Amino acid sequence: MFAFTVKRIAQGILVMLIISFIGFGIKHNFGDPVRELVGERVTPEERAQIREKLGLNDPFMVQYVRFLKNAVQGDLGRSFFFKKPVTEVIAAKAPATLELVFCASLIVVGLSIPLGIYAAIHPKKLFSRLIMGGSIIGVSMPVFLTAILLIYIFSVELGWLPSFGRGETVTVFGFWDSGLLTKEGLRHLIMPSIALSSIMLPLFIRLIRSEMMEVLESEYVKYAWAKGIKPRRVWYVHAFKNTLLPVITVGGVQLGIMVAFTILTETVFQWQGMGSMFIESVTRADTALMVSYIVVVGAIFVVVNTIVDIIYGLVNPVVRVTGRK
Amino acid sequence: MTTNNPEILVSIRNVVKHFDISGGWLEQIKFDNGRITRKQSIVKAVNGISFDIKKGQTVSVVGESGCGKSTLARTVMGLYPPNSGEILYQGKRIDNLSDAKLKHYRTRMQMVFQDPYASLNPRMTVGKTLREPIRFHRPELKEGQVAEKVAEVMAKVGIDPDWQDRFPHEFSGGQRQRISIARALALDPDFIVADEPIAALDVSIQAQILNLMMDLQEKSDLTYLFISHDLSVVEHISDVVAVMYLGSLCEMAPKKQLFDNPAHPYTQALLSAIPKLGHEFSHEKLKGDIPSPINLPAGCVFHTRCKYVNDRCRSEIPAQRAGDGNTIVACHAVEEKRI
Amino acid sequence: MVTTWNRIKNSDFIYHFLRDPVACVSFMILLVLVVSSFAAPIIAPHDPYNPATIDIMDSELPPAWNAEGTAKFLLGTDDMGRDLLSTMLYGMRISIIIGLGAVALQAFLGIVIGLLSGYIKRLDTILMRIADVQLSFSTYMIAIFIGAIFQMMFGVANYEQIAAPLLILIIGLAEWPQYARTVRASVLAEKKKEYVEAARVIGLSNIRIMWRHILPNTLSPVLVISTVQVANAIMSEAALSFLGLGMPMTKPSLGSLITAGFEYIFSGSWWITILPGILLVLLILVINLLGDWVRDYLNPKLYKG
Amino acid sequence: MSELLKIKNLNVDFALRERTLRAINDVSISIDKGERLGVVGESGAGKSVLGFSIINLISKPGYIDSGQIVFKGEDISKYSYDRMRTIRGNQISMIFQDPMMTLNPVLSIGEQMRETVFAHMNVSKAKANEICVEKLKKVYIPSPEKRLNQYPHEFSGGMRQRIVIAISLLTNPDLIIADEPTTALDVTIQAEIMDLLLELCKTDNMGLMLITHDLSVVSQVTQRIAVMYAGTIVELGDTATVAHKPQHPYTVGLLGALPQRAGSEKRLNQIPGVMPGLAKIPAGCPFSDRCSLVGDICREKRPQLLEKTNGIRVACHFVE
Repeated sequence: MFAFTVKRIAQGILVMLIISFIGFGIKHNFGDPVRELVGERVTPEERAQIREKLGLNDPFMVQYVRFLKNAVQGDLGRSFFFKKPVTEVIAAKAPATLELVFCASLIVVGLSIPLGIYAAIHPKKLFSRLIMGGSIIGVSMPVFLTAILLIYIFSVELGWLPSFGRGETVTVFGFWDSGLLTKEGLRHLIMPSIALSSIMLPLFIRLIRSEMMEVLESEYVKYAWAKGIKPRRVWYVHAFKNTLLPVITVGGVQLGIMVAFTILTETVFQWQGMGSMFIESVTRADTALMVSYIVVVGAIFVVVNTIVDIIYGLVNPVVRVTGRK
Repeated sequence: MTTNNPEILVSIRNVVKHFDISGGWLEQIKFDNGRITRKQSIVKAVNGISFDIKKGQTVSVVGESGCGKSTLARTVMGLYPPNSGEILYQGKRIDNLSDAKLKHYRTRMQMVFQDPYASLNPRMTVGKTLREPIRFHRPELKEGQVAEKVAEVMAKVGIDPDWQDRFPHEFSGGQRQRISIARALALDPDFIVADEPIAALDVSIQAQILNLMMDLQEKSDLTYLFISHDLSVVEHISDVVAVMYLGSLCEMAPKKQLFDNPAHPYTQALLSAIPKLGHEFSHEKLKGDIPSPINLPAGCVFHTRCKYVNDRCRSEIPAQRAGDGNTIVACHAVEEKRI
Repeated sequence: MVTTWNRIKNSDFIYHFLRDPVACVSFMILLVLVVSSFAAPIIAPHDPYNPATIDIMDSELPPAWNAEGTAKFLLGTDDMGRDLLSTMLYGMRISIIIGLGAVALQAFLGIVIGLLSGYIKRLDTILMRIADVQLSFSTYMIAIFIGAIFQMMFGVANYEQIAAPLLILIIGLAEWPQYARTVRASVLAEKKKEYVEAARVIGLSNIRIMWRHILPNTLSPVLVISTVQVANAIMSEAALSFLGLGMPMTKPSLGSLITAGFEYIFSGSWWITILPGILLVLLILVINLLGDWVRDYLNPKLYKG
Repeated sequence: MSELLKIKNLNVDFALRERTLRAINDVSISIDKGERLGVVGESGAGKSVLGFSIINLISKPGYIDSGQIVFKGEDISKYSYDRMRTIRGNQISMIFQDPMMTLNPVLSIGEQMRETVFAHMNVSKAKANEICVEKLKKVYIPSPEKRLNQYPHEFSGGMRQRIVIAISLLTNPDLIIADEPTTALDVTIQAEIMDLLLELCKTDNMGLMLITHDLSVVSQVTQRIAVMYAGTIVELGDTATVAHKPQHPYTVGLLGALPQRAGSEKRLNQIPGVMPGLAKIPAGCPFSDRCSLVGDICREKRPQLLEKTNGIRVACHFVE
């Protein structure tokens, strides 16, 4: 298990290197660090001077290594628009996005497991058919459209829920702006998290159902029936534990991917998180911020994937004992 | 060893085949006793096997799963390059030939596979499957001649030549195995390697295929290398039998000699385990399990389960020694006349 | 020709297809949608690309069944005064073209890369690592990144001019790993089968074995994901358009229509965004339903009884 | 000896979308207490379905259409699900074909053994562990206490099959149904497993229904043999007689096809054709289209399984 963990972490670092390389490549080709530092109004001579001073005329690899060194120390450059180090900008925006992803993940995990299991155990029942029919419609619905529909129904027509923003937030631990602690904050969270979960929930239900149905056909489940143990134990211990393994590998990655979908949901709900920040930075050509977003999100994915792999290893005795996957 | 004996069709000389399954270097890290070590996993499938196959004979290789018999068959066919050792065909070395030079030998030696469901391309009609080798090796033939040849081999194996346009899934397992044999025969080879050709078939179908193979041997003067785990089948079809265990040859002898007077302790145990119709059980128990081919035991590979084991067996690998009456035995105990 | 037709008519495929009402209905709807979108220049009541026919005074008219609607604009008009029905038909055509084009590109890239990494061990690690990274980022995100980079490279105005081919390129580059992984997995599975060994024993070259024996046997999983990928590509295009990285408003796709109408739902003009939304969902839904059916048909592992 | 299990006129159907196929056709057979019965047939003969139908565990579109399965005097074929559960794994245990697939890979051996004990006995965990260890010892698993915490992948195929046998012994059943228990194993391991099964049945006076395609294996372990073909029993009698003097043409052909019976004869006796699929079983005698003795009556009338000479029951119009 130790060796397995070491391997996963090493692979994660490797992936981070690749991502940072790509990120730096973009910055190197499109970004203008001088503008980030001093704005547009400088003479060509001054620019050249600053370029020299910043080491922008050094070979690509030298600059990349410097970028890496700075990145490890938490320095990803300055945002041209916010006139602040990008890490500060991102740190300010991250809580909004992470809380949104957290709530959506709760919805996805909390609903998909019981619904998926039910649909797998009783494939012929009416409720299962409803679940499956609903899930295919869900899969076919672009996330921003779901969000628009929610706004139209609950904000415009019914006027029950707010259509944009985070509402009232409270600062906790000195840096984290949380919307989870106020009634208004929670009310603002409802629609965005439903919209964000709407893309993953049907995928998870379908995944759990098909994996579980496959497991239910297996020899060891048949053998479990032949041993005369209770159906509940067969379903929830024998079948579900084995269903979990592929669901963890695929599902863990998918939960990470929700961060990508925040770009869409945040844009619809004008949610002041990293996603809308990214789209704004694209329109403003704020290269440093864009690249840092890529690197930060990449880091989130790598961390999530590594944790998922380690959890997989803990659940699967084959990995736990032999360290091989 | 002399190689130019015209009676000998195929010679296998000290063939070794290992597979590296350790993956990338990250996969090789192991954590042992508080230290991180790097360990490669190499499956030692075949470890120095030599024997000759005489023209017109059926030589069978038997052994339990994982003993390397299929790997040996594929190495002989050139599907795997051996790590060391040589394969000779009529005295000429063929294991190191380029594809172009090997092409001629491809028509001389062909192979029949185990799984009748996987050995035919499901997206090709039977006719196409059979035409492919003929067209490839004899491009000078005209369309009509190819068709004639295909019809001929189909008739030979008992498949109606009118069924050329059918796909493999329209045939039963036994019929597919016949088609597989027809594909091997399409090039009129001298030598056929059959890797468990009947293991996936039912008893009554097994008999049909075995009969077919024996008939073809008589008619076309074929030489077989027959791979099987089923000793009673081997006893029926072979002239010479070789017994393998964990990638090594234990014993090789003319059929009668081997079944009546097995010399190697493993052969003895194996033979006693064959269930015999209507006899009470009386088999020789082997202790323990087969060791992993990744961590072969030192010395004789069988020593962990052998009842005649002594210190020499644990440290020294027994050589293949010629015994009386065309036999080969690799056992210290037999050599020391302890058995 | 007749025999081929008979063969198709009598095949299992058609037999099972005709016995599945969901598949049949989905196919019919898809057929209607595709035909009407490609026949848009003929059947659409107005030409949304011709500024001469558009009157800004007609903007935001509700559908005809509404009291304020007129029969001239069956489904109402958008904020620029264009007939919504016509604009939707033209938009759907763009969505479908981009979807199909992107999938063709993905399939090409993915199959080539999948075959290479399935057959050449040394390439395998590198190519699959790239695919993994891309997939763990999600293809959406990659598409947005590539879109953003392209927009910086070309500038917003130029980008809009060549948006359609660019979108095909973006989505194609973002989603090839799906194909590559599928193809690679089935190449690895097929490679182990004995018919491939039999072909090698015959002496056929690697290229021929790959082309004639392995490739045809990897096509059914490719077919299965292709349907789903078309749906995904259309969704990706819609998402990119929504973020302003897609089709311009002068030549809107369904996605950009929804985007344009979004701000008008607060003023009650729901149809500008909801109607194209329904059409988009319907289009994707029937493709997905057909995809599900094809998957069940080609891989009936669960239903073997 | 008293009768343990009696199957009477059992019919098992598989309901497919287009039509219903009969997999077991009017099968009657019985097992006495402590008796070992072999059920032999080629793949598709319905022998596994027969085994699973006893504990009402036929895979999905299959179901018992009619007939009785009388176990210890009660017809268990009509038992409710919960009542059936008190029989399954308790009084009737099963052993499956492939030991690599029958044990759940994510549960420890101990968990998989204890759950069977808990399902059928009201005992403490310590007591359950004690029972498990005792049974593991019985199947010669070394250091069983330690083994309980290990997972299936840490055992070899032969060891896993021993564990499956130990699980089937946990509740001291009256009958074990073993469905091809050694087909997936090597000959030397097969011999050990068969040896073990035989020993256990003898010492505990357990009934055994051994389902296999291998006549030689059956002939070494069982007292009686039933030969199945296309869903019916074609021959039934004591092992020695069936093995040495088979009467039904199919059994004769099957035995003749065995290489070890051929002796010095070079050609093996072969039955032409293949066993028909369920949809294509001929009317009349199911073997009629492959039989060398076939006459008009065979194509019209289905032969009954009747007692012929030597106390053997044969379903053939031509055997006297």
